Amino acid sequence: MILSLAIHSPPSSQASYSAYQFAKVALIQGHSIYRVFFYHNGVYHGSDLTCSGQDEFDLIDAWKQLQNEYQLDLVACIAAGLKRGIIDTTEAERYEKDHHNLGNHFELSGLGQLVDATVTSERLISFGG
Amino acid sequence: MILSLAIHSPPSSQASYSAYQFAKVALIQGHSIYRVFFYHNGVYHGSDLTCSGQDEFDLIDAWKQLQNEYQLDLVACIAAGLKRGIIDTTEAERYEKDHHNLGNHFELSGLGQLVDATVTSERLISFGG
Amino acid sequence: MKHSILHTVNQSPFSNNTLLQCLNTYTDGDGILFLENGAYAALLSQPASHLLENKTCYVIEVDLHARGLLEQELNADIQLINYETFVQLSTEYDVVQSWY
Amino acid sequence: MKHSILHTVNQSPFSNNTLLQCLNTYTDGDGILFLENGAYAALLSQPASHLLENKTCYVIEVDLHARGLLEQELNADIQLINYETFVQLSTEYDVVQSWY
Amino acid sequence: MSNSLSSNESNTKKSSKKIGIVMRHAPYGNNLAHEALDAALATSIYGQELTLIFMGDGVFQLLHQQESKAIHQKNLEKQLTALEFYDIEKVFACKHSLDERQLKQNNLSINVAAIETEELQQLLHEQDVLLSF
Amino acid sequence: MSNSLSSNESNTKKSSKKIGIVMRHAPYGNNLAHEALDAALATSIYGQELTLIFMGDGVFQLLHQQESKAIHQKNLEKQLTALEFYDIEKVFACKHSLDERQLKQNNLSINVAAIETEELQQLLHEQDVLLSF
Repeated sequence: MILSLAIHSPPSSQASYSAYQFAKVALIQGHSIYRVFFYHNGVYHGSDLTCSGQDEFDLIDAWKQLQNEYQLDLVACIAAGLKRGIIDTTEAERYEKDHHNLGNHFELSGLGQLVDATVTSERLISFGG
Repeated sequence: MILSLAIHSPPSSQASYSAYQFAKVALIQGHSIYRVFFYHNGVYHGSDLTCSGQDEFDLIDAWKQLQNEYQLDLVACIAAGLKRGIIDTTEAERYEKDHHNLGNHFELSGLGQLVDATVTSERLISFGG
Repeated sequence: MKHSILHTVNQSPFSNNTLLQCLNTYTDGDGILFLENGAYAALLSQPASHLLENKTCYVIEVDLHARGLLEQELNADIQLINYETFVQLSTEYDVVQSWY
Repeated sequence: MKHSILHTVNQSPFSNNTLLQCLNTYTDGDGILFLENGAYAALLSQPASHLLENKTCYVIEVDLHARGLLEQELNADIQLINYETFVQLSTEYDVVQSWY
Repeated sequence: MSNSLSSNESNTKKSSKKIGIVMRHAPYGNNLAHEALDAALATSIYGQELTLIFMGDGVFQLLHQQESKAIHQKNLEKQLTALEFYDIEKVFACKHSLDERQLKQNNLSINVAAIETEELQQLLHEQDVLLSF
Repeated sequence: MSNSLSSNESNTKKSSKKIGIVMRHAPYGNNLAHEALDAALATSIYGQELTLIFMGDGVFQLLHQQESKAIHQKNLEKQLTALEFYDIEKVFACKHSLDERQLKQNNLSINVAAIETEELQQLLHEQDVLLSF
């Protein structure tokens, strides 16, 4: 089946972990994931600057690996991202910031991507809290 | 009176706005603020990459101005920060990241700074949610 | 036109009314899946336990396990499932509504 | 040794039991300050309204204003205050406990 | 659970999806309500059949005379009234939630249909997809 | 409200502060409980007089046999049992909260004193400062 996920929770919330597990298991089962849309505090997933301890599960890195393996479309809402300091090189230039932090495996885009995912997928599953 | 604040909420939470208003009014009233300690999702305040719209209140910038005016001690917990991708140049080097995002007006430090603030201040006020 | 809904609930029923709101919209053919702090809803002691009778309920087993709940008295009407079944249920029900 | 506590509550009493927990620890001489979504506690219609009788309660006025609550029926026992008074109260009470 | 084959077929007809957005959280405590309404506007701009459903503390979003400037936040009321310009007319509120909070129709900033629990159940179960905020 | 002058005097004696940490949230839903216990350890390492108070869903943190590896999270139970090594002995739980959840002393991973509401009130009001998590 064609699935999409909407993630509204920050990486430190267990809801974000559930979303990742859901995605991973769905892919292993042979479902396809059309898009994962990160919104609200979920956009914090887009940061490439997280540094996890050796003994800790690295959720950001786990998504990166899943993206590599399945060419996932990971999209963070650009408006929600700008507000929370999740920016790519283009936005860094536009807002005259010396740095950016969006991971290469992520993309910033508008809410149209959420709407498109909602319409195109057979199921949309939201994770928040 | 000597006050300290502990902020556990992300900038998008109104609790963070309340904390800022509290700090500003306290300073205007002549109280001194020994330290503002950012913990849990509060460490997201430390990012220098937030880009607010013209018509939006910029909480990060407001703290920066308050810091400038009163030489506030704004400290983000280093462990909570690393986990959430809030890092300074030192940590960026240590973890081999090409970028950092901690604002100049902020400092990363350990939980000892929270304990010290708790002991040294006459009141500690927590903001979370 | 009537679709079946898989409701997911991730809040503790001891501290807020998310589950009660969900139950208000439940109709026959729906299912409720408890996950994360929603796992506390599987405790027999939780205030809305009696409202789960005759409803189709699931709970993610690792969420019970992580919280030390497997040793506690659980509501026997709730089925323990894994993430594989969570995914499967999402495709079997027509729509997923998340209560968080 | 007994200190007075200023309790701050920022959760809606319609959706969770944060206020009830706070009230459980309230003793004479304490105060309760409602702010942010806690402002909904100032509504007369809120479930714990009757429990606020004979207790010292405050609410941040701009939080009522922002939420359109000034037009609604409010609990007359709750004092409307500004941030200046919030700071002042924090220094007048011995300890601040935040319920969030 | 319905027959998954027929459900598949109906779901792949792109343009005919009924999208329901459920709003359950009080405004201003965080900006979930704002971002949910942004999502609602986007859904409508892209020409989808949208239904907005307010319940629980979410009905507080509908209150009129919100003076959010006082706390330096964007006014939700403005966002709500903008919905009408985008022809979002299917706006419903849980009557039980309104009553519980003693909110009356003339306290609200926009026209909503207050619906009983049974209607609410029916409405939710008619949607092809639900976005929850 | 007590006399603010005498309160000032007692509060400036640095080393004698009674610090209470209040834990009210269920574990694992987010990492507030973990970070709160980190703060508790730090407080104790720096030699402060610490009292830990569990109440509401916070008492769930005390449950034994937490197998948090199953969800790739650090075990809170280990953090809790570490408290004993740092001589944190003043650990209290709200009896009402435990009873409501039907949790018994032998279900808990560490020794805590279950206290009635009146004792809880007294304990909170004895602290010079409260950290809330």
